[in-house]
Amino acid sequence: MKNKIMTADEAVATIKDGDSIMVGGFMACGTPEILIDALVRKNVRHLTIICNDAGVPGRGVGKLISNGQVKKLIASHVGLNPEVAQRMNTDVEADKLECILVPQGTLAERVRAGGAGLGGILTPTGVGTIVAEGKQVISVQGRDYLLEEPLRADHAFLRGSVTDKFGNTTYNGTTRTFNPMMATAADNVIVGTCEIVEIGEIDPNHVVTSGIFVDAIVGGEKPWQI
Amino acid sequence: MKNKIMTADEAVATIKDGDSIMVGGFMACGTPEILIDALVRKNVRHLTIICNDAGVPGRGVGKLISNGQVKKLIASHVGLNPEVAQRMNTDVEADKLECILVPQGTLAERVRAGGAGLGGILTPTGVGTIVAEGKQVISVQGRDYLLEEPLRADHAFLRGSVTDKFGNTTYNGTTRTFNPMMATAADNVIVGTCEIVEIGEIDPNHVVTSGIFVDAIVGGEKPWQI
Amino acid sequence: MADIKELIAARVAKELKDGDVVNLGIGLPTMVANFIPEGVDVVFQSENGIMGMGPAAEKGREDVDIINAGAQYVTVNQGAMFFDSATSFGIIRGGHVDVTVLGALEVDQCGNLSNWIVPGKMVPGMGGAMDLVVGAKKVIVAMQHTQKGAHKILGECMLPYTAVGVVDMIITEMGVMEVTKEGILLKEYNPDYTLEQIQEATGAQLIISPDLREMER
Amino acid sequence: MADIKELIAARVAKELKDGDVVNLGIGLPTMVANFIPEGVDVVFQSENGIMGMGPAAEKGREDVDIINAGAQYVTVNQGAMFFDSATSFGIIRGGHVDVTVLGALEVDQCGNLSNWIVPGKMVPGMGGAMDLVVGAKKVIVAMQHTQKGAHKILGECMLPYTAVGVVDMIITEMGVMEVTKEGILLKEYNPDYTLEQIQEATGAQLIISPDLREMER
Repeated sequence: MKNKIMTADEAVATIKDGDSIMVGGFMACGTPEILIDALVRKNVRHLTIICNDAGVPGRGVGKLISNGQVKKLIASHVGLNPEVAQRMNTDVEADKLECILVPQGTLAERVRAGGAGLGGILTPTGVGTIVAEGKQVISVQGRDYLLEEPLRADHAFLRGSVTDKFGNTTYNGTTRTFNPMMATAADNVIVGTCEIVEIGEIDPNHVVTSGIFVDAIVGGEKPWQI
Repeated sequence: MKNKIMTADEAVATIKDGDSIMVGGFMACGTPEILIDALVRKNVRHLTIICNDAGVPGRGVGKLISNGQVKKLIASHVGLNPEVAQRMNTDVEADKLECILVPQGTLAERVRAGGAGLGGILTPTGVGTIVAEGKQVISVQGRDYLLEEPLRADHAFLRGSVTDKFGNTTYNGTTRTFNPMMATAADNVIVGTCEIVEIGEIDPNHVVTSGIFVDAIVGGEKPWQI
Repeated sequence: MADIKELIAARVAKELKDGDVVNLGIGLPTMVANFIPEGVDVVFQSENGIMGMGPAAEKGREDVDIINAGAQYVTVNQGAMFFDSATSFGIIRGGHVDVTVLGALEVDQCGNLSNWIVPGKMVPGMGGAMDLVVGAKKVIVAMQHTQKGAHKILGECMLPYTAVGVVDMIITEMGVMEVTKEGILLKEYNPDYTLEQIQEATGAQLIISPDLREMER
Repeated sequence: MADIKELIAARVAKELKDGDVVNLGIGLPTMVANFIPEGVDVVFQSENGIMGMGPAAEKGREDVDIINAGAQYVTVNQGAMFFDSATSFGIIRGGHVDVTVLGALEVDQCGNLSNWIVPGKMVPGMGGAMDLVVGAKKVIVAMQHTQKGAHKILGECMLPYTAVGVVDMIITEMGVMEVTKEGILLKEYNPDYTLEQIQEATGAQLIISPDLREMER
């Protein structure tokens, strides 16, 4: 079987200007900092980032925003990172950050749909609000729903707690967040993980993300303070 | 906190003629036999059963069919239980079993949607086949999908491996099947489980079904040979 | 001021019943956890992936892998469960959260809620709020009755909606109101205020309950 | 007869590449697992909830909690994972199964597949087949070329479809065919049959590949 273990710099080597990347985590808890750091070093630009939030300055996706690498951010909340507002309101057109806000549950389902081959899901969330603008409203069993389309990306950055050499991964505590869905919805999936173990060491009942989704495994992820 | 532990007969006491019941398992692996047995004893009739398959005679949903309790069966496969064909083709109108066949992945998503408050999902499965009859076809990003509506039931029968006194449940091996989705999609959820443990004994990372979904816990479920 | 918030949080807590699954918003709603009545066991859900959340973690004893939706280090109770965000919002959207408590910029007599966009200010994002108010069985708005005198309870919201027709109850320092088909029903009042003062602080016509009583403390 | 099935299964096995995720249907397709070439590691998926399925369990050593989609007791390999049916079909529908191998009643030159309804017979149900053929990256139909002489490979299926335009490859005891935009391309033939015999056993006009060669054994 192919060896998937590599350094963070090797793992991000194929990422190009303009690519889209899903990043796991919630306020950077569950975000693989070692992969973010490698992407900052690589300094690719004009990225589309799909993440629950904008992290905070100096943590998670916040580092990419600080470094001016993000062109478009698809997230449910960006309020705790003041740099987002600055970059959205800059007068320099080329530097402008576009921010697309999606309700958190809708974002989770859209990523899941992207990974599960669904053409979309119908959600009651956002009906009658500006979130509904431009979307099809479909009535089922007497109630209105928005048709929300699937989301996919070129790459996904996952943060694992324990990963075996095949890529099977578990997530501790609230680091799980968007990681399991994102694992299924990107062409190239990289796990930054705290502990790499031999194949067979994780109970098959406890694996959360199957190794079949994982293209690259990077060890050395640490528990990080927010 | 309310005590949820009871006998199988107590747990099925509220089930009435004509009710709908979701039953976990795949070819009866992951089906709670002790709950099925109690339902056979109670002998309520005209039930709608939602289950992956019809089990086999003498196992799982097969027992309910043998006992003439099932009016409508919503399943993906019924071929391994010859009694289904007999009961579908009986000349006695009142005894007739109606059988609605649903692709397995669509059945899983419809139950999940029922539990997750979605108005439905768009699936490519069944497009261009008789499964599409009477369903809305919706084109998303240039591909056709069927709109499949959510499924819910009055009751759900789950088969747990380990359940704590709050109802948190894990499933061993391939007993998991439809159980986790069905836990979320019925008004009254009963777990037949192999082992009851104290609250706190299951690692919060390993719980598959939260106790918030569980209304009744019945111990004494055994590993069964098919 | 702290007293007012505590008054509101304490009154909200009385709405919670044994066994309820509860999601508390950031800020004032979080304080509700401090006032749960004796003998009432509620299960706190945190939308970033916890069922059975416990109190904030003690300083120096934080587990950095466990935060709440406000990015604070928290503990979990015995019998807790961690899950992913799709599962979490399946629980929320699917009606498995009994009560959600959150603040509002505006709420109106049709139960419409506006709490995510302030004109001219940075839009922080709706986070999980839109799903929570659409999905939870009971939506309680817990807030100060006015914004420094300006009406927040209105005949019709002026700010962009978070959701339409979702609010069940409004609890402020002035009283307890239920959103009914006929309009906003004042069920309890704080005797520190007259009914005239409460109506004056409200941008919608209040219906006074025939069973009106003093606010439970 | 057993030889014919083994011939087909062995040829199918040569289509599998190292690292492929593979779902095998019941019957002949299951036999493919016995012929995986040396040095090729494939991961077997079973739609009832296994990634990394191993061989059938030894008699007397069965774990009754672990079955395959054919309800046989099986083992799992190191590095396996168990999951629920929604996750399983997310994997299948989402294109994460590289190859699915299954039988057919009829398959036609447009890649349409009919394998679930025989007129006048009990309809057993599609099970997971409709999802598998729509979702898998490569769909291989593995079957005997004819049903006792009656055509199964047709210009147009007559039985109700399992799915439309999904079949990539047909492997029979007579040869290896690819479904192309132009029609069914015969790429390999079994030298036990003449091209005329193969065409005669086929209800669609075969396109003979310019690179036609003997069937790999």
